[in-house]
Amino acid sequence: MNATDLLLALALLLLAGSALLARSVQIASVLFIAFGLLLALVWVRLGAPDVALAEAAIGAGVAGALLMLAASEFESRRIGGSRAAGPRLPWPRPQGWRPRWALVLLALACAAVLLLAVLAIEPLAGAATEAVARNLPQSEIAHPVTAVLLSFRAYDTLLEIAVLLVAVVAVQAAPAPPQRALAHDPVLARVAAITVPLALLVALYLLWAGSSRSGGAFQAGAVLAGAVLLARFASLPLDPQSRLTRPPVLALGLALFILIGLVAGALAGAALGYPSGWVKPLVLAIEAALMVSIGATLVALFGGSKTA
Amino acid sequence: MSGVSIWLPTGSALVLFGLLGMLLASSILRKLLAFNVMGSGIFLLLLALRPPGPDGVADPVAQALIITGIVIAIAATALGVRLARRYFELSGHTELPEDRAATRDD
Amino acid sequence: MTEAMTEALLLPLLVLWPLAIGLGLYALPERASAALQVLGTLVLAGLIATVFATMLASPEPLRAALGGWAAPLGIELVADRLAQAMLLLTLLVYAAVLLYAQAYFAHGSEAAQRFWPLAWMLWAGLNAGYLSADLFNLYVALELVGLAAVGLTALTGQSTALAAALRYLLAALLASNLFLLAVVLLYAATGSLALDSIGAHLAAVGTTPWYAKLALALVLVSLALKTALAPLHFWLPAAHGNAVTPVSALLSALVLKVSLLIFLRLWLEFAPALDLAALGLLLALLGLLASVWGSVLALTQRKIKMLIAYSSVAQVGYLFLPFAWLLPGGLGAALALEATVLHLLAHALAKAAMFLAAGVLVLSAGRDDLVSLRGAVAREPLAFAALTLAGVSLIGLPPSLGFAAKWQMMQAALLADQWPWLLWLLGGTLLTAAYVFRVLRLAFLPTPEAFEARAPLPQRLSLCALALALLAALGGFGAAALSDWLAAETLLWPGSGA
Amino acid sequence: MLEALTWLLLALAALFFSAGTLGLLRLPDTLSRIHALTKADNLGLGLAALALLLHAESWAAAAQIGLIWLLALAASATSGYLIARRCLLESHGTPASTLGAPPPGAPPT
Repeated sequence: MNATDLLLALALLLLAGSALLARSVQIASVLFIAFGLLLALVWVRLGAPDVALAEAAIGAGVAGALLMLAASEFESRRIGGSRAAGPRLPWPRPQGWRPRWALVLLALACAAVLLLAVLAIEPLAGAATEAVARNLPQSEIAHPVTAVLLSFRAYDTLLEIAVLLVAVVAVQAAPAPPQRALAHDPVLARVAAITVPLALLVALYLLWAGSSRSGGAFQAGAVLAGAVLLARFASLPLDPQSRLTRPPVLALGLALFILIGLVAGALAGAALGYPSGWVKPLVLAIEAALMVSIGATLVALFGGSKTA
Repeated sequence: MSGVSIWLPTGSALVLFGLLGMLLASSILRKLLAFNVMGSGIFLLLLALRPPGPDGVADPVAQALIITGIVIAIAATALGVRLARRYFELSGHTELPEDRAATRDD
Repeated sequence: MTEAMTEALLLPLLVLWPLAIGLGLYALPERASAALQVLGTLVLAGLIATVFATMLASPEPLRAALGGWAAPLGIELVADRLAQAMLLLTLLVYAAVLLYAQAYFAHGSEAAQRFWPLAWMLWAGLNAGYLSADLFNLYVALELVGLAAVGLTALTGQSTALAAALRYLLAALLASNLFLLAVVLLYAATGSLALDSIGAHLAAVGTTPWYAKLALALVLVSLALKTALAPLHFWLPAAHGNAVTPVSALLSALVLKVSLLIFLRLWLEFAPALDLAALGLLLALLGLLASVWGSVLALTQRKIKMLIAYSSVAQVGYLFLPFAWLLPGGLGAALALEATVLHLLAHALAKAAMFLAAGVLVLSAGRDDLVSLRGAVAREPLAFAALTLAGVSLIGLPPSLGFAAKWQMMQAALLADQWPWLLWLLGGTLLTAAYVFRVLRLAFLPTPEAFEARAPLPQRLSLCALALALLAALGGFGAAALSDWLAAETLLWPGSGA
Repeated sequence: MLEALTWLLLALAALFFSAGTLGLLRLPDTLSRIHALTKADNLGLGLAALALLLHAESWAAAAQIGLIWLLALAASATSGYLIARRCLLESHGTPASTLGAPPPGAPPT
């Protein structure tokens, strides 16, 4: 145990606790974003840079932003635009918690048992881990995490994209409340004009890097979504008619994944398999389509609608 | 592997925090936030229980599972947030009826 | 060549095909919708027929390693007879519900546009849940099912439905996290995610570590929450009662069942390694509680769809009853397994039929309380017949499938020499009869005049309900054959006799 | 020598970061808080980047560190400006609700 880890762990717990107890959900979501960024650091410490990238971009960024957006909408509408009256406390005061002691005790007991269990478990080297190392050359994908995501356990990834799509379809069924336009801002527009192309470049790099290093379609898609949203905030003419969030674009990634999974799978002798020698181009094609669809999906989750 | 073991209590505590939040918080958004905290705790336990090998790289299977889990969590969170916004739009409430007790939360 | 290709693609197609149809329904123009769905259903029926045909040739379950990577590295799909029964049930219920929905949504509803893609993706998720033999993959499949179900629940867009969908979502998310925690514990302890290798590992350890029991307990709580076993049923009635009718039918008939099936699988896998007698007894007691409590609440409902939803709470109780005898080496284990499967099928068919029939009566009366039932005999005789036949199966009168299920349950209890359960079963039957007759009695009262002016509904609506109800009510004739067919494959552990 | 310089730079960076954080927590109003944050933190980040530059393995790595610093500068300057503008508008009585307003490209429904 070293001091850095201890400090990191304490800060993590502090942020999580204060996010859950924060005075308002707006504050809570800001603290949650900080929590997520710190967690990304922890992932790096634990030797999982791929997870760190996904956490920072998707876990902290998108989730926190979604919560903050909704919280500020609630706040502004409930009290007609003026800030809540009453004293501002230096330290967040728990509000709206009904102490249900039975539940608290139950949760505490569960957590104690859980802690005992995880301390008692003797981690096995694990058949799956060894198998990954053994079969990596045969998979023809250099990066082990990408090999797991798109070859060994590609089926998980496919279903997970389906989950994401289901969420978008369901989200579009419950239309977002009317939205106010943001005033055009020259400074933001100028900065965005430089940043957005750079972000697009980063997205492409992450996509390309995924085959040999950390990165991949999810991280790239998140960066892509960030670029599109920034362009929207700054009124840049990227995706002006919300073409990106139309059903064919959203469905593209999964459709291509299924198509390749079946056609290439039929040639390879197993669904979601790749014929030998074709792995790299096929995986790249799937990842590219996934990047576009994931980016569009994340944008759509923020409020794009089907009929623009 | 004493360097890893500190994350076991940390992960368990995050699971506890998230569980308490999901059970006790009244606002829908807070419950969703707590769901995410709980999920992070579970993922932390997963990686802490699969210590990195001599090359310092964590179990790739565990990493892939966590990435999948993060994406699923964001899908669920986004759906929950949109339903909560729509519900607020229609009813003016940020809590579900059974949680709408004494104190108002935001 | 073709044979090898069928082997490789057959099982994955059962998941990928409905997913692709769902994508098409979402992304393609609406005029393609009907043709796409007819094509989709027919192809899926063909696939399922092929699975049955292949299985008849050999008694072994069908297996497919996705991507050609065998477990524990890759994910395997397994179609044993349990999975096949579920695939067929899902096909039947879906065929009826989709036909029904075509006519139902013609009555001016905007929800249809979203209903089709979500329903098909839900189908993919259900099939994925039946077939998967990988713990984490089961989690992903459950999420697909859960989010699609929540999206479907919210389709009406009314505030009560949204609140129900949110409650459902939050319950489902808590359940998923508990499931995920169990996955983490088991993966860390055994280094594998494949169900059979986890089970084998735990059995091989000899004295199984206690945290394996903790993991199973977490799975139990999680899936009991998703299956709405009392006292974790709080989310169910509002969600099922406030959704549009085709959705109510899918949720109660199939979504509740996939989590039960997964639980049953894990139970069968872990039972040899862990001593589950006490847990089985607890489940059976909770099941009894549910069957009584749900029926009592059903008796007090004023809206017809809420009544049917509370009846699901009661019927889910019966599903957990046989776990008391479903133990390795236990007398009556085979009977208990058959009873669970039969009851699962019976409830799915009967409950879907009830919701569909109730939807017809609500539409024709223009209101959703029990008054809408008045005069149903004269107004919608076919829907009334469907309601009656489904009720017969729910109560468990011969020759219904529900009767066969309860009969097997009684046999299992007798074989295990635990006859007091019989009293409870009879009491539960009386309660069920009470609320079913409460519904049926109203149908014979004269129709209030306010209902008369409405335009007649298409017959197709009632016929869909009737088809499912007939299957439930007459299924008892085929129950023996079904039991034999199930018993032909060793689903249970070696050495546990009937 | 190099070690000592690195430590010195890092210590200075930490000092500026602490000052910025203290300002964020203690200063009375939003504008001065932004001031503390953007100024002190940018300087702190610059010093930390400089310390890392001394240890860069190649010119490419050094260029990356420099680029990161520039981007962080641009981001903090822009967000600082946006917050300040919001603050100013709000003090003139414009509703606070535009903070969470969704992007303009997304129309209602």
